Amino acid sequence: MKSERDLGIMDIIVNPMKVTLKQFFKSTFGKPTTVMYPLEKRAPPPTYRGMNAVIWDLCIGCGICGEVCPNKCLKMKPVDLSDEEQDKAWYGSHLAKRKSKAERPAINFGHCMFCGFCEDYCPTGAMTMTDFYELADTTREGLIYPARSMKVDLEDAPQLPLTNYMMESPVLDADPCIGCSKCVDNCPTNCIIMDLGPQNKKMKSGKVRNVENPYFDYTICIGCSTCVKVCPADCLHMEPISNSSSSGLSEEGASNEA
Amino acid sequence: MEITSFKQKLSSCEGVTEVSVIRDNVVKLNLGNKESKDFFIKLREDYGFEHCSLITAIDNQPEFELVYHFSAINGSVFVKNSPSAVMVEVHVFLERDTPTIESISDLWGGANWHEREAFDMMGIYFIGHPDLRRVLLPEGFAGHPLRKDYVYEIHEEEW
Amino acid sequence: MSLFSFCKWMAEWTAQKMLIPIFEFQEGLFPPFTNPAGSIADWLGTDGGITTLAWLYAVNIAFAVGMTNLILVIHLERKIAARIQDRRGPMLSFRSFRELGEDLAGSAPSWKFKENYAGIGILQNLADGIKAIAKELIVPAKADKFLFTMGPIIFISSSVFLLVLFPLSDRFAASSAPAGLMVIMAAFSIAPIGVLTSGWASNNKYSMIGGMRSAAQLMSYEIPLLLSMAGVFLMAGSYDPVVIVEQQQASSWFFGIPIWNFIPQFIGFIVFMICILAEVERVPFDLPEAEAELVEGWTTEYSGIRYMFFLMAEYIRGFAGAAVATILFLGGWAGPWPIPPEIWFLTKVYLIIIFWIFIRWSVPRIRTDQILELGWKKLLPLSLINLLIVIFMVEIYPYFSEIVSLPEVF
Amino acid sequence: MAEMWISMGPQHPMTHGLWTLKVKVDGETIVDADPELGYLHRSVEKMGERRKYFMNTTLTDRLCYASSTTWTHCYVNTVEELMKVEVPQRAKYIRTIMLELQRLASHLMWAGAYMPDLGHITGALYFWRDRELFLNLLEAPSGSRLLYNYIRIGGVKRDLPDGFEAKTERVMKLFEQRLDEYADLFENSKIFRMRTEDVGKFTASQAQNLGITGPNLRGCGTKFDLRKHDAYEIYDEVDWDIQTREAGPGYGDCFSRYMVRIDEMKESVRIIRDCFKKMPAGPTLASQIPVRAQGEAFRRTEDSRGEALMYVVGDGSDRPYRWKIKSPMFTTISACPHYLKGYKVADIPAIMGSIDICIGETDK
Repeated sequence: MKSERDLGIMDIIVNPMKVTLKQFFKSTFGKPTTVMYPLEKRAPPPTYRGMNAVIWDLCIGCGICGEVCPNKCLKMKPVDLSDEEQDKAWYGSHLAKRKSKAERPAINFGHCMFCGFCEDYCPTGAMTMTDFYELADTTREGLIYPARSMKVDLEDAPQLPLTNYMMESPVLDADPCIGCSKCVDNCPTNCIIMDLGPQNKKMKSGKVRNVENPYFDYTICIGCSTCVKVCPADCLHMEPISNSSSSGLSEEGASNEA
Repeated sequence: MEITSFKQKLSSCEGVTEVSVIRDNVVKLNLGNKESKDFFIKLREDYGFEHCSLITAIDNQPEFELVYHFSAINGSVFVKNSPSAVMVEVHVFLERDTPTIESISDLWGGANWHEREAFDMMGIYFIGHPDLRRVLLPEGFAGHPLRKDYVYEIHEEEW
Repeated sequence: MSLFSFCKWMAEWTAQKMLIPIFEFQEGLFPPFTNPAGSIADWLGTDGGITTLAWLYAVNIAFAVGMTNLILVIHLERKIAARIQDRRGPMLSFRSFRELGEDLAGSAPSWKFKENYAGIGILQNLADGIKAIAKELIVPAKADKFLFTMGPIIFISSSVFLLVLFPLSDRFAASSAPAGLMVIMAAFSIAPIGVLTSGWASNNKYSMIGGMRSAAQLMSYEIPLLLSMAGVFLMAGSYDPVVIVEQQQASSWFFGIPIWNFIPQFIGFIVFMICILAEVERVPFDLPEAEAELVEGWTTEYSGIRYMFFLMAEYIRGFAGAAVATILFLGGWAGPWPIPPEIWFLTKVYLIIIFWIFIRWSVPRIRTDQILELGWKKLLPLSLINLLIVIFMVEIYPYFSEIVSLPEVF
Repeated sequence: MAEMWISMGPQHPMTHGLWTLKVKVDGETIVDADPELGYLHRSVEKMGERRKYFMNTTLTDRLCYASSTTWTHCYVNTVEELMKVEVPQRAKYIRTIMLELQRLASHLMWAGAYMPDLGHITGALYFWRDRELFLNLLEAPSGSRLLYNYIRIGGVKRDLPDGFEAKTERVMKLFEQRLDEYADLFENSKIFRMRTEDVGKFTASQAQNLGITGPNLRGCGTKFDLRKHDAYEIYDEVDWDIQTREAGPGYGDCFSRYMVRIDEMKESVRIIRDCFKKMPAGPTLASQIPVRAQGEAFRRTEDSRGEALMYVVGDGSDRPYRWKIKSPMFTTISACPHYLKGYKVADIPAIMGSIDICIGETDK
């Protein structure tokens, strides 16, 4: 809406050139804006989403990071934990003992788009993103980082309360449950116990007996839905039950960064 | 025209059912396929809906649903005490065997490519469209990929 | 001592000391196969042989000086453009070359004169040259292969020809034709043929439009260009650069400062500067290669060293254009004594080039119809007015001042 | 010269992306044009049907790399309407600030891309230099420079970092100073005016019918801005005006579109200042965010390029049943024969650049 001024003969060359001339002197005698890249680098902010790193002491192997990855570039791979790592492992230690091998995330950076969901949805804060970004490689295979190369050790990794960022927890449909306790075996947080079911059931063989049913401790359930996946009788499903009143996606995750 | 009186006027139109106001400035209605063209002409000429925002095709299995969004930019229909521009959401249901409807690209120039896209992605035929070709997919592409029964291959790289 | 007499002395010296013994030795080795036109050693002993050799030297020296200036101009353009745009420009080329050398040699050399070698960017031109030479020369399948190859050759040869035509001072000149400036302008106007040839032969619509635009632009700007030059020729009464510069230096003095041509012929100077800018196709007149709409104009289909030729030739033409402007309007090599005239000349040329660089990075490009309108409707009448003023100054006023004894102004 | 078809694109400096503009020229005058799309089609809508609601923000980020926050916000806004999530007040303010910063960055990106179209490389670097300042601001809370993934369903990812307001104020002050400085270089430059005035003209009624929205519509005198006319977030609470150009002899040409965007940038600075003044304390994310949704919802927001509309249908699962994106550039490009005819070949980049094309959002 502003009316531009009428242009004169000075506006053909001279007035534009005044601007460039001023900038010329400014950047000749001052410092130009650009940085000489390989020699100088700009500092990324503390929130920067660069290459991932996993604090193994905190990782419980729940697989949520692989679950929420939109590109499916993150997979849980079985690894051999040394005794020391076994001792230091937090929640997942029991799982590591129970299963033949513990699982830790491995990332294919060729597919990764650094959206940061794995970091935000990690229930323990084990998955972090560093400010390292020079990941270029000459081969595709070089961009696949196995689980052990993602490992970082942190002296005092804070063991925060488990948070359910998935906003859902498993619920039992008691009828078809056969009491196999597979869910208990695979739960990464030990939030399931088997106890007597609500009523007796009639078995195929004709006997009537009380089948053990799983009971969930929703305060430490992280909503990874591993139990739903392993259930042989399809008696579990996810429902919007969350263990924390405030969901705050990743307030802690940011301060956790290595 | 105020939006409530506009709603009443719309409900008296031919082929219009289930008129309701969702949100303070949006009128939603269902429209029969046969009466669609007359209604759209009326919408543009009488009520001043100058702008066709979007044409969405939905595969509701089995039938198709077309959702038209129109908006009144010049304020011929308005909300009282609010600067909000009024929109109309028109739902038209099409049969799966004959997914055809009359084109509105002669009324709204902006609807031209939306119709082409609906044809491209969902296979809906617009009668009277001047240039009904694929717009995003290449010529000679088989099938209409946003239909729910479109069979595609999930490619996952092993690593 | 002039360049030519220096070359003649050098030619005599080299002929006596090196060339004649070598040819005599060669002829002694193979007596039956002597040159049918006569012995080269004998010919080098004559005056004609020495003169020919001296010309060769002179041309080579002028060429070397021109090419050195070319590299400097390109580097200057890059650096100034970078500073205008708040960048640094080429800074790490020495470092890259050194790293390349380390890779090839397998070990790092021990010497080191600067931490990280940051800031030495002048080798960027060398790197670009190597890159251009290493690239494949692609000829489009449906192109006219002969004309496609001839286009860059015509363009670069006519441009390199320019380098030896203008003198750096009255003593430093490889050519001293009396019609010097006319020859320079003739060499300037060969280029449209090369442009049109390569634009047509590429068999590409962008190239063709670019070539057509270029031809139209160069032709329509040649007329006001020559008309604005005519004023200077009238004043000096000669086409010879040396005479023109002497005339400017000898013309009316203003508190001890000579009034060069750009003051009495200010209109002509402006017209000439605009026209020469269009002639060398720099922004805002670089329509033929307007990269936004025509990709690269008539150079679209060229790759490798051929494309490099076009780029080089443009800078050579820019340099030559600035030199012509200096000779015609800015007093050539004239300047106060302690600094040698060659340096004065180059200083003026570089000032004009820097001015052009600033224009190039300060204004957008104008449109084809606008450029032609400007040429035919504005510049042509202006150059004619300038010519009339000069005719009045040089011919009519002196004529009447003799009759009615007017005071001597011009 | 006889008439001939020139195919500009898919790889052409004019296109600003990947698309083909076939123009029929008579000499240098354009007689007809035929745009072709689809070179950048990534089937975002189909991909979205296979991903959970929250994951789709990564796709919307990538709809347009120059303006990713506005697109993510449009999607998130729609899904919030579908799921009936109440967004905390502070989150709304933060969103508005981020949206306006993104609009500034997007307009600067456009201005920078437009200058080389006119043959003015310095302009590109000047505007992109200023864009870097805003990218730094956007990077500070979100952690990424281009694709932020900052706005989430129910709020924003995290609160603004300490000292963000002071930093923003510093940048905005510098930016305003520079815009005034640039006036001599661009809008007051004679050659710039020669290239942009009376070129690529369309009238307001034409534009409305052809589906041209956003700054391009405001450039021909229509006072229509969805931030006011379909108010979302807290645009109805802060002080700002819609920027248009008055209808006149040079209405709806490239120059008026340029000036509308420049004025809009100044207006965005004003909005951000006002937001900081009025911002309350509180949480930045809703306490309960559902995962599944049933029903249908649509929202339209003012993208940097015009009207962005998203329509989401949920079937009760955690993935959208149908997700439709309306891109403002899709209709604007479809109308390009209307405003290209009669101008010169050299005007094509000037016209197509001035409408601010983004092929990423157009091809989806």
